[in-house]
Amino acid sequence: MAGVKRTLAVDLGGIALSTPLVAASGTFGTGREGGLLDTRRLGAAVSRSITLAPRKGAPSPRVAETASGLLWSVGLQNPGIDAFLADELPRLTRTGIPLFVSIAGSSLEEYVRLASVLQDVQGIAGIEVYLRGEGEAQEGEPFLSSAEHVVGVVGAVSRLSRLPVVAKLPVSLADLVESARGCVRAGAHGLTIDGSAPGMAIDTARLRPEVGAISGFLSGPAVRPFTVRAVFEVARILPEVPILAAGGVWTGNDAVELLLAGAWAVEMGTALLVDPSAATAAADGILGYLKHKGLASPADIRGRVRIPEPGTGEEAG
Amino acid sequence: MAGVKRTLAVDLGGIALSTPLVAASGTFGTGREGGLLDTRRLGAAVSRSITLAPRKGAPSPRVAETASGLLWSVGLQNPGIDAFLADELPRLTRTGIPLFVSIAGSSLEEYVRLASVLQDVQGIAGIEVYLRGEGEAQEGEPFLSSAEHVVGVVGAVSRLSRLPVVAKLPVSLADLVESARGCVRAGAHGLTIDGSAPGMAIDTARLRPEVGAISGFLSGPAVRPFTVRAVFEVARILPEVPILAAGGVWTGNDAVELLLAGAWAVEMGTALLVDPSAATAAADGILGYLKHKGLASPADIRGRVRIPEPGTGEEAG
Amino acid sequence: MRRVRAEILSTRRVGVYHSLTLVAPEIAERARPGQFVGIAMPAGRSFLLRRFYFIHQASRRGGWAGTLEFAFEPDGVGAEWLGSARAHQFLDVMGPLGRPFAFPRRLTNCLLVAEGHGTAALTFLAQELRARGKRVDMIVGGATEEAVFKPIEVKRVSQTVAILTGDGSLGTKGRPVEALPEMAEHVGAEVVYAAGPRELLRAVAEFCREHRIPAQVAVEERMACGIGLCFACTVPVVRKDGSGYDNLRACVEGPVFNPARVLWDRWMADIPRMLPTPPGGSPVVGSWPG
Amino acid sequence: MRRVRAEILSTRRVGVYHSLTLVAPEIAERARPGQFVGIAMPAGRSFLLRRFYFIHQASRRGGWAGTLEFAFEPDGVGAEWLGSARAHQFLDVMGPLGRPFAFPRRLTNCLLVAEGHGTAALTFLAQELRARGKRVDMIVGGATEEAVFKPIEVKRVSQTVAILTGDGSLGTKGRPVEALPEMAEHVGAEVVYAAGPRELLRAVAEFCREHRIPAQVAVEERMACGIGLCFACTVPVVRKDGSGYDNLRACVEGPVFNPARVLWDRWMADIPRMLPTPPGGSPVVGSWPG
Ligand SMILES: Cc1cc2nc3c(=O)[nH]c(=O)nc-3n(C[C@H](O)[C@H](O)[C@H](O)COP(=O)(O)OP(=O)(O)OC[C@H]3O[C@@H](n4cnc5c(N)ncnc54)[C@H](O)[C@@H]3O)c2cc1C
Ligand SMILES: Cc1cc2nc3c(=O)[nH]c(=O)nc-3n(C[C@H](O)[C@H](O)[C@H](O)COP(=O)(O)OP(=O)(O)OC[C@H]3O[C@@H](n4cnc5c(N)ncnc54)[C@H](O)[C@@H]3O)c2cc1C
Ligand SMILES: Cc1cc2nc3c(=O)[nH]c(=O)nc-3n(C[C@H](O)[C@H](O)[C@H](O)COP(=O)(O)O)c2cc1C
Ligand SMILES: Cc1cc2nc3c(=O)[nH]c(=O)nc-3n(C[C@H](O)[C@H](O)[C@H](O)COP(=O)(O)O)c2cc1C
Ligand code: FES
Ligand code: FES
Repeated sequence: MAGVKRTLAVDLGGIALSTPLVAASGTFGTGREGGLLDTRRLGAAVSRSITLAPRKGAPSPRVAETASGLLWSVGLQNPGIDAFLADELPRLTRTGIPLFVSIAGSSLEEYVRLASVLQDVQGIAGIEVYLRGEGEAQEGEPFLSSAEHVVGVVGAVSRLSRLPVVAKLPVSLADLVESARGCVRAGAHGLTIDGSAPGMAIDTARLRPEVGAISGFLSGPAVRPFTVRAVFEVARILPEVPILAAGGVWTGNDAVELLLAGAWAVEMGTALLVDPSAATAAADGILGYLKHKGLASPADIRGRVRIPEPGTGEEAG
Repeated sequence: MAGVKRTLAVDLGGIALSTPLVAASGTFGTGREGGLLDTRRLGAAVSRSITLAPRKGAPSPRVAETASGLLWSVGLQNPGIDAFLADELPRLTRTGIPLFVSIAGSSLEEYVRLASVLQDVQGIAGIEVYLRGEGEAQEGEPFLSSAEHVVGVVGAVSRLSRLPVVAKLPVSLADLVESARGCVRAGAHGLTIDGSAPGMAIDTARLRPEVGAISGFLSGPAVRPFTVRAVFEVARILPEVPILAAGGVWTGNDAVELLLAGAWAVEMGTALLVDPSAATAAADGILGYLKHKGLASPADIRGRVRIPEPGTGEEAG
Repeated sequence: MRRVRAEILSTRRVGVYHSLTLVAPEIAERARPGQFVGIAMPAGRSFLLRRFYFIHQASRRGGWAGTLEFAFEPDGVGAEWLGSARAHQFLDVMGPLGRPFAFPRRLTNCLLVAEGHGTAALTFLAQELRARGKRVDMIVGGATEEAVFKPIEVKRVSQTVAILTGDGSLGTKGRPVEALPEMAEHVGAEVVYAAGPRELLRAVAEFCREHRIPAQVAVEERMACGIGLCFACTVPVVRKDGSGYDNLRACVEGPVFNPARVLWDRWMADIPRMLPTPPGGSPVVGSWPG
Repeated sequence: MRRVRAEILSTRRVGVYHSLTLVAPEIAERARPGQFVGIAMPAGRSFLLRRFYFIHQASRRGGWAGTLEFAFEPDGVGAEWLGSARAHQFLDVMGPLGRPFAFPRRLTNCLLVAEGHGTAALTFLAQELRARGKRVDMIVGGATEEAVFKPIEVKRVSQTVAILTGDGSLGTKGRPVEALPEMAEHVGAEVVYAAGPRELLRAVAEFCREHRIPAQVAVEERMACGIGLCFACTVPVVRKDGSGYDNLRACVEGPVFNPARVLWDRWMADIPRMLPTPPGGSPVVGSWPG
C-alpha cells in the first residue's frame, strides 16, 4: 500500500500523544535519573503515585521474581504532594513528554485535596487516579473495595478537576465493567485498565514471604492475558472512552494485541525496568505491524479483534 | 536428624492420601489413556467436571500458550453424569487412586441432582464442586457471580451429601475469603483454592482470539503467586479446614511453597499435561525438602510461613 | 507409546525446514505413518507446552536402526528453539502418539496429497504402502521450491509425482489440491491420503466424497498433553451411525480421520462464536458455557 | 552509565565462582570500585530481571584495556544461565551503576573486610587505593577455601591479609568479622571498607561506630531496574541532620553507604516487619569524612 502516511500518534479524546506508549506509574523515576531510559518513543508518562503526606513505603525486599512476572510492593514511597510539586514535577515535565500525575489517597478527602492542589499546576496532561484499596476500613469495609467507593472517588476528583481524569482500575476489582461504566458516568475522561493483581511468593528456604509487605502485586508478561480480557470487556461497552492498558506489555506485538482488544494506548512498566529502550523497540514493532497490514495509525487497529456480532452466535454445546 | 520416619502421607480431615499431590480436574483423562501418566505418587485425582447432560464443550482452538501460562477453554466437554458413571468412573477408580468427582451445573437444581446421583456410587473419595459462573443469569445476575450463590450451591450439595464435599473456589471470585468461610459454615468438608483466572489472548496476525470461546482461564506457573496469596489468606482464617491449592504447581518447591502458605495438599494440572511424571518429581522434591529441614511429613510445614504477629506491625506509610 | 530421553543424532536444513534425527529405538520400533512425537521445551522458558511433529522416518532395520526423523519450520518460539538444538543434545520425547493411517486391504492405487510439512508424514506412508505392494502416486507442494519437502525422496517412493508451488519456482504454479482431479483420474486413485493445511484436507474431503473415493487425512489441532488427558485438541467428527457428532481428541482418536466424517464448517469456523448479550445487558464472554 | 552489547572475552571457574571478562570499553573506562553492572537475561525465559554484579576489574590500560570482569556463584536460575555463557557470546550490559567507594583524602591506613563475592569488589578497591598511595590491609573469607575469592590476588594487593573460612580449610576457622578488632588494632586502621553479607556489614558498622573509625560498606538489595526508576532497592538511611531517615535507592544513592547511617535493625528485620520509628528519634551521625 504505497501512499499511506503512517503515524504512531494517537488522540486520547483531546490529549495528543506522539505514540501510544506510556511509561506506567512507579516505573518512570523522579526525573533525576535520566541516562539510560530511552524516552524518544514515549507518548506520555505517568508519575509515581503521590499522596498528601510523604510516605516511606514498604519494607524491603520490595520485589521478587516469579514465572514471567514481577511481584512488587513499593508501598507508594513518595515525598508527598508538596515536595513532589516543588522538586520532582519540574524535572519530570522538562522531558517534554506529556505527564500524567498519579494520585493516591486513604480517603475521599485526601483524593479531593490532591486533585485540588493539582488544578493550579502548569504543564500536566492529566491526573491518573490510583485506586487500590490501601486506605483504612470505612464502616468495616476496606476503602476502595467496592465499585461504589471507586466511583465515588473518581466522581469527586472529576467534578472538581479541569484536567482530564483517568481512573486506573485494577482487573481484580469486583465488578470491573460496572466500575468502569460508573467512573465514566461520574465524569472520568478515560480509564487505565491495570492487569496487575495481588499476589504472594514464599522463600521456601527461609520460610518467609519474598516481599517485605507479605503480599504485593504481580506485573509483567504473566498477567497480559488478564489485561487483554479486561480491556476487551470494558472497551466493548465503552467504545467512546479512551482506554489505556497496563499489564504485560513488552513488545510491539503485545501492544498491538491490546490495541486490537480495544485499548487506545498502552502503559509499559516492568518492561521499561528491565529494558530501558523497550518503548522504542515496541514503537518499531507497532509501525512494522501497521505497515504489514497497510494501515495508517494505531487508531486503525483499535478494538479490531474479530468477534461475531452479538446474536449471530450459536451455542456449540 | 536421624530416626525421623518420613512420609508424604496427608490426612485431609479423614480422607487419607498417600501424598499431597492431586491430579487436577480436567487434566487426568478418562481412565482410558493410561500409558504415560505416572500415577505412582499421586495421592488423589479429580475427574473432569461432569454435568447432568452431555456437553460437547467449546469450539477449537481450546488452548493457547501465554508467558509461563496456559490459556484454556475446554467448555466442560463431558458425557453427562449417566455415561460417566457407566463408562468412565469404573476405569478411573480401578487405578486405586482416591478419586474426587467434580460436578458442574448451570443452576442450583442441577448441582443438587448431580450430588444426589453420586450418593449411591461406590469408590468415590469425595465431590469437588466446580463453581465458575458458567450458568445462565438468574434475576439479571450471572449464576455463581456472588458469594451468596456460591455458598448456596455448596450448602445445598453438602447438606444432602454423605460424601465429603470440597468447594473449588476461583481466586477471581469477589469476596473469596467470605465465600470460603460461608462454604465451610454451610457444610463443606474442604476447599480447593484455584489460582486460574479468566484471561484472553489475541492472534495479532489473524486479528482473532487465540481460543475459540474468545476468553478462557489462565493456568500454569504464571498464576502461582495468585494461588499462594489466596491460600495464605483463606488458611489464616480457616486453619482447621482442609485446603487444596490449584494453580501453578510444577515442582516440589512449588508444592512446598503452597503448603507453607497453608495448603494441606496441592493439585497439579498444567504440569501433568506437559510432564506426565511431574507428580513423581514433585514428590521427590517435597521429600528432599522435608529431609533437609529434618521434618517428618507435609503436615509439619503446613501454614508455617513466618509472618509477624498481627498487631505488632505498624503501617509503613 | 513411550517417553524417552533421546539423543539428537543429526540436524540439518532441508529447504525451509529443519530436520532432526533422534536415537529413540523404543519409539522408532513402534512408529507408523501418521503418528507423531511430542517434544518437551527446556526448563526455565516462558513457553511451556510440548511441540508435536509427524514422524517422517522411523528406521527399524539397517545402519540407522532405532532412529527417528521429523521436520519442521522454525517459525514460532518453540520450533525456533528446536531449530537451534545440536547433535548430541538430548530431548524429552513422547511417541509414537496418535492413531496411524490404515493401509488398504484390497485396494491398490494410493494417491497421497501433501502440502508443506505434510509431505514429511506422507513420504513415510508412501514407503510403507510400497512395502505392502501398493502403487503410490503423490502430489506435493509448498509456497516456494524451498518449502517442497525432499522432492527427490518423494520421486523415489512414488510412481508419478506432481509438484506445485505457490510461486511456480518448482513444478507447476498452484496448490497441490488443484492437481487432484486430473491426477486421481490419471493414476486411477482408489484411496486418497492427505496431510497439510486444513483447506487442503477439506478440499480432499469434498473431492473424495463426490467421487466416492475412500480417504484418510492427518489433522493438526492445538494440543496441550498429546496423550488424551485434557480434551484440548478436539475435532468435530460425525458418529458412524450418523446420530450426531462428537468432539474427538486428535491426539488419541486422531490425528488420522476419515475426512467424510469431519464437520469441516464447524471445525474451521473462522471467527469464534459468542453468546448473545443477556437481558441484564452486560456481555457474557467470560467463560464458555459448555 | 552506558548500556552496551558486550562480547564475552573469557569465562573461567575461580573456586565456587564463575568469572566473566567482557569487552566493554564504554563501561570499563568509567568504572570505579563499588560500582556494579546489570546483565539482561535472554529473551523467552521465565526469569525476567537483570542480575547485578560488582565490578571486579576494569582495565583502562595495557593489553586488557576496555575489559571488565565480575564474578558470581551460579546458584539461582539467572546466575546459572550466566554461568553457562561462553566466550564470544554477547551480553546486554548496563554500567557502571551506582555510587562508588570514596577514597580518603587525608587518612592512609585502609582496612578492607570482605566475605564471599564481596572480595571481588574490594580487590578492585584495594588496587585503586594502592594507586593513590594508601596502605591496604585485607580480611577476606568464605565458607570454604573454594569460596575465598582469588586469595593470591588479595595477597598481592594488600600489605597484610587475614583469611578466615567457615570450615577452616584455608586460613583461620571463623568469619572475617572475627578478625576485625585485632587486625584493626594491628594495622592501625584509619578507614574501614566492607562488602559481603549484611551480618558482616552490620558488625563492621558497630565496630567502627564504637571505635570512631570512618567506614563505607557496599550493600546488596534486590533490584528491578538498577537505575533509579522503581524504588525497589531501598535501604533505610538516617539523614545527615538526624531529622529522620529516608529509604534510599541502593542502585543510585548506593550501593556504597556510610554504615553508621544505615538503620540495620529496620533493614534486616528477619521477619517482615514494619518498625515504628525509634522512640529516641533517629541517631545523628557524622557523614563520611573523606
Ligand atoms: C499432530 C501434529 C503434527 C504436527 N506435525 C508437524 C510437522 O511435522 N512439522 C511442523 O513444522 N509442524 C507440525 N505441527 C505443528 C507443530 O506442533 C508446532 O505447532 C509448530 O512447529 C509451531 O510451533 P512454534 O513453537 O514454532 O509456534 P508458536 O507460535 O510458539 O506456538 C504456540 C502454540 O501454538 C501451537 N501451534 C502453533 N501452530 C500450530 C499448528 N499448526 N498446529 C497445532 N498447534 C500449533 C504450538 O504447538 C504452541 O502450543 C504438528 C502439529 C500437530 C498437532
Ligand atoms: C549491587 C549488587 C551487587 C551484586 N554483586 C554480586 C557479585 O559480585 N557476585 C554475586 O555472586 N552476586 C552479586 N549480587 C547478587 C546478584 O545480583 C544475584 O542476585 C545473584 O547472582 C543471584 O541471582 P540468581 O539468578 O542466581 O538467583 P535467583 O534466585 O534466580 O534470583 C531471584 C531474584 O532475586 C534476586 N536476588 C537473589 N539474590 C540476591 C542478592 N544476594 N542480592 C540482591 N538480589 C538478589 C535476583 O537478582 C533475582 O531478581 C549483587 C547484587 C547487588 C544488588
Ligand atoms: C516497581 C513498581 C512500582 C509501581 N508503582 C506504582 C504506583 O506507584 N502507582 C501505580 O498506579 N502503579 C504502580 N505500578 C504498577 C504499574 O504502573 C503497572 O500498572 C503495572 O506494573 C502493570 O504493568 P507492567 O506489566 O507493564 O509492569 C508499579 C509497578 C512496578 C513494577
Ligand atoms: C485443559 C484444562 C482443562 C480443565 N478443565 C477443568 C474442569 O473441567 N474442571 C475444573 O474444575 N477445572 C478444570 N481445569 C482447571 C484445573 O483443574 C486447575 O484448577 C487449573 O488448571 C490450575 O492448576 P494448574 O496451574 O496446575 O494447571 C482445567 C485445566 C486445564 C489446563
Ligand atoms: S492434547 Fe490433551 S487430549 Fe489431546
Ligand atoms: S532497582 Fe529500581 S530504583 Fe533501584
